[in-house]
Amino acid sequence: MTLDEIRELIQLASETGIAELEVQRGENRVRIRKSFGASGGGETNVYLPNAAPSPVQSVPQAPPPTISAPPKAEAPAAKTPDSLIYVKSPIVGTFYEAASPSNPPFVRIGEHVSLGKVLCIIESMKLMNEIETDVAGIVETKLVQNGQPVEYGEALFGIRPV
Amino acid sequence: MTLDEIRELIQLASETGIAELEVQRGENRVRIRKSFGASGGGETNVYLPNAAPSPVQSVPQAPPPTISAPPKAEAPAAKTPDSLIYVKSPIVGTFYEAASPSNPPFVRIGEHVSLGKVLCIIESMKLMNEIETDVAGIVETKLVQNGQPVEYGEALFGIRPV
Amino acid sequence: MASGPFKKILIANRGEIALRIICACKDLGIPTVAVYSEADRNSLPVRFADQAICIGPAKSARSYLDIPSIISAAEITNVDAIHPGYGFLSENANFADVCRESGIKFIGPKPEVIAAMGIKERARAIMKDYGVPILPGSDGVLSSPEEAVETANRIGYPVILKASAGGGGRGMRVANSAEEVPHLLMQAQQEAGAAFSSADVYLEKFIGAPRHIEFQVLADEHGNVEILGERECSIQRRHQKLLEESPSPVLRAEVRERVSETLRQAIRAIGYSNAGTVEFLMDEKGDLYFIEVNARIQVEHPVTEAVTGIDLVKAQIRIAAGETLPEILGGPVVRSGHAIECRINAENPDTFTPSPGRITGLNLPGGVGIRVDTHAFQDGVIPPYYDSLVAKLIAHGKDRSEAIARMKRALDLFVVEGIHTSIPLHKRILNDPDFVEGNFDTNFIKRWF
Amino acid sequence: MASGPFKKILIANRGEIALRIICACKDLGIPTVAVYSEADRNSLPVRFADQAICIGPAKSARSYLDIPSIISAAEITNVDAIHPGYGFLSENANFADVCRESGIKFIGPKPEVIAAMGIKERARAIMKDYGVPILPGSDGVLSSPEEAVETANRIGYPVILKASAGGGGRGMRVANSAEEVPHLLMQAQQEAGAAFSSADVYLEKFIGAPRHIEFQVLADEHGNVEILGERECSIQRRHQKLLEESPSPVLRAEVRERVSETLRQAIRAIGYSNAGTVEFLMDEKGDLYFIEVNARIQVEHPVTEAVTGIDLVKAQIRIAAGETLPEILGGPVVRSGHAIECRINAENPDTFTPSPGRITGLNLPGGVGIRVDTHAFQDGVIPPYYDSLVAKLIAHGKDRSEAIARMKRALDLFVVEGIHTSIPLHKRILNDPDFVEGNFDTNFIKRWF
Repeated sequence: MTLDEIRELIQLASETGIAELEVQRGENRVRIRKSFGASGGGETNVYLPNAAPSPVQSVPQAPPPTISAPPKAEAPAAKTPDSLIYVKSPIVGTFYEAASPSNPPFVRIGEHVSLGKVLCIIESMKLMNEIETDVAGIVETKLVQNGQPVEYGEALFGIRPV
Repeated sequence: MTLDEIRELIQLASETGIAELEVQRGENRVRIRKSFGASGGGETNVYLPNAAPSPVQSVPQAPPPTISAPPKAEAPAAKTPDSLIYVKSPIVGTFYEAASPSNPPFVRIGEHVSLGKVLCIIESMKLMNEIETDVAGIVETKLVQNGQPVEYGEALFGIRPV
Repeated sequence: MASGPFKKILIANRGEIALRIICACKDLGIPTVAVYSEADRNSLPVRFADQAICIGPAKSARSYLDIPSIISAAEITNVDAIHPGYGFLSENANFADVCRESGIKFIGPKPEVIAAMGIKERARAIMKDYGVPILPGSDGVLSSPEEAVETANRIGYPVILKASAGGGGRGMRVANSAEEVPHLLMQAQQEAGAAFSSADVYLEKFIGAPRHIEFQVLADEHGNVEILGERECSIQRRHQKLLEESPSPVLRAEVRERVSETLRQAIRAIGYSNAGTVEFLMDEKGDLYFIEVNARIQVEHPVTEAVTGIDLVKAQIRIAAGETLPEILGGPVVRSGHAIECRINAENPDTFTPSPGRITGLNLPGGVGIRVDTHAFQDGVIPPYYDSLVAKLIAHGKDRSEAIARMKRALDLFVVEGIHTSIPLHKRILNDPDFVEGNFDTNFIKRWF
Repeated sequence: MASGPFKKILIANRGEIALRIICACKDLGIPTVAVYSEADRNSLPVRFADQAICIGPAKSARSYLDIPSIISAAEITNVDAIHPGYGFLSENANFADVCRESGIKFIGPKPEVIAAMGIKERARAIMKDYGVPILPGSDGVLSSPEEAVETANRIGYPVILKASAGGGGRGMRVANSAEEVPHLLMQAQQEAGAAFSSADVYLEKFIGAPRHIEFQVLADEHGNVEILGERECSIQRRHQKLLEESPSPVLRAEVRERVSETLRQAIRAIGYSNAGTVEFLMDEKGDLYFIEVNARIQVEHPVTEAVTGIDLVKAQIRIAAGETLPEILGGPVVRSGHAIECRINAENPDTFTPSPGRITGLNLPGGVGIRVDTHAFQDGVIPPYYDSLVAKLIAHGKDRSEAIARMKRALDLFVVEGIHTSIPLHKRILNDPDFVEGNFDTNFIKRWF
């Protein structure tokens, strides 16, 4: 195991927000421990409740009181290894997949969207904000449910650019 | 694993801000843990004042309030790279190099001592405790001054075994 | 109190005061929602609140000052009250108004009262009407250089010209003679206009060696008012308080009683509710002159909590829920002992430059008579985007001398590694013979540099 | 007090109490010497004392219990007083005597008084003489099975047989009828002989659901005695206290007054000086019966400090320097509010097995009404050689309900990683309806397991 490999492992550990990494290759072994849970540069340990689409918000339990709790409900990175690009919520509010309960969703999984296509609505302070895609491609995943509250920066759709 | 490699690993650990790094190559293993001073397994950050041989003990200043203060007045390890063996004080007390002020010192630098030779006296609660060497060899260094207080485990003489 | 005065409270703030409010809510059994910027994702308020919502990027204007984001977070989490803390939106009458229109209780005074107190010259006029002592000065905004000279001549020199909407020293000028007045008035008006988009300037007597004394107020929504004694906040640097204490080592009991009584009447008449602070200057003779009202909880509220035993933040919440002061206080207010607070900032103690960064080693002092309010933790980061407060260290003792001894001991045991802090500066203050004698004014720190 | 009552004090202890004593010395302006075993080289008392001397290896017998090493350390550092803390040598009359012979003030009672209080049956006889209520029992050591049966018959069953030199449950037997007495007496005598090298056994009435109530005593060396109220310490597991509070939620005011008054007289008559604790059992009817005197500062002294505002360790030092209680207390003792202490131990909260090791993450709770006494720090080690106490968490409020709410909040915010702690157990206690009602006895924890 070369120094470069170890450097890469450390970078990996830092990027991925894990607390500890141990690698053994035959007789070679590397163990990396991150410095303190609640810190870290980018990882998160907070969450927004995945509420049911009912208007009543359930109060979730607090996370266990360990400072190095593993990341929860982490907003995926903008670009993940599988090259999906995530469209994130620019505001706090409530997610709606359609213009009204009787309308069809703006987009469906597998659908091709071009730049500027409206993907959903985020309601914030009684205002309906249309969220447009800033990437053209195939909608591969929808990460939130209709009527669900979303926070700033929360990933909404995963799109594979074409 | 060479010293240079280890040095590089330490630098790597410092740069990347991780808390701990452990590397094993075959039978070689390196574990690096970032310093939070006051912890650590073996290093020390305490001190016994190196009092002048006057009977009045001067009150030293407290160490600077950084938890990762560098080691101070560390008792040298029992065996150091230059293969000196240190005779340590088995008790707390006052070090005397001679049986009385008018007597010559028990040993002098450069002198050959055989097993069981009295090296000094540690006075503790009015009792004079003769300290014998548990190693035969040449007295190379004397680490404390006549009349100086010593703590448990404090190195008194460095002896090169022959 | 089993179910708590509110169903759920959102905390529109960050740092130690957000954690402080979470503590008060926990003590009352009320669930909390923390809102946070991306820079505070790993902060303790986020960890210890029952829910946490990211509301925007690090920049305050797009997170902690962004009213739509905060109201939206309040709506999706179904809170019925918002605590604004201090700073940020805490004295923003518009925010308080939007809360009210959104059916969410703003934990603070009514929007109209916040607005009135926000205009210094108006607050001053109101207080004067109710007999609170005011620095001799102009009747409100100066309309001409002639009026300014005339007023200054009547009061006697030196006088100070001040922006009505001012703060932080901007739009201020000291005039030592009639000749200087017109010229300095123009300067002050220009500066005020540029800084506050209002060129209104007023004039008052200038005190060369003032002390800063403030009174803690609690008022419920039913007309009951308590004045909880004063805090001495004269140890400042560039108008930033470094150390506060209660009681003041020099305030005369009869002045305290007289000012408290007029304040009680003024606060009731104004319709002020919730917690607040009334700031005064003290002149060299020990007389007090009203300066302004801070319509919020103050950073230094713990010194009053220490000497009165009253949890002011809990009281704020219960007042906002409509409870009465007699219910909340449960008896007459008794002040006992002496308390001091040191604001431990992330800054170089010599140059005063900010020192944000990661805390690599931390030992918080504890023990008898010591309280620590902090959001700091080992391996945590003090971000560069917000204020530099790392911790508030509060010492309480049976008298000032015991409080000072305990504070010095706590500073000795307070270790912060990885960033610079003001701890060495605080040690220097505590060891200064003039400080120990109670002999200081707001220029105390300035004289060292 | 500028120069302090002593020139320099050596602290013959470790852990949180060593740091506690350093704090008191700092508050009094007295330099300190920490002595430490090799296992404690990187501990906070070593860091924060003015001097530190290594006195031996980890094993207590060769360090913290080694009298010659400690006296020698005292001599080479020229201290004029030694504070023994609790445990270790704190109630060792021989150590107190060696200190006296070495011209060093032992901060505690006189050796003769420590010795007298150390023999339970003798302490019991002394207290009885002065009218302190005693459990009905034998007149000292039982000389024969016949005497035991006769005494037991007179008192009524159940009765308990106890080793005179006992502790920790060894040499104890409960007899429910006359038939059982001779056999159990023999067992108790054998066990006592083996454990304490004295087979002396006495007998007293057995209380099935006792509460543990103790009174804090301060006495100067001039005959002045103050009884500072009680602590309720019934929340125990295997005779180890887990939670203490003051005042007791059930002690009747008239019992408190009556017992305090007899205690004041007894303590004065005995010639007891310095701090001490008098332990009582409370029976189901609320009556108190003397058990023993702890001739030292107690682990749980902070709850009394919280409700009285008196620094007991500072008082100990000033008493040892010859000051009088009126000088030290400066007025009548006023108790206010309610205080609770949780002993946070390094142990598995389910199995109670010790959990020493390195603390990898730490968040100490702070805020209003919370005090933390701890020697723990992030990256520091709780060694396996000594007791498992990690921190004492003290909550003070205006009443028991506020103290409980604050304690629950502080436990929520207390994070310790790397080792197990009793925090989950303490949360369970605080949330237990019987605890909240004040309805418990020393078997409270036992019933859960």
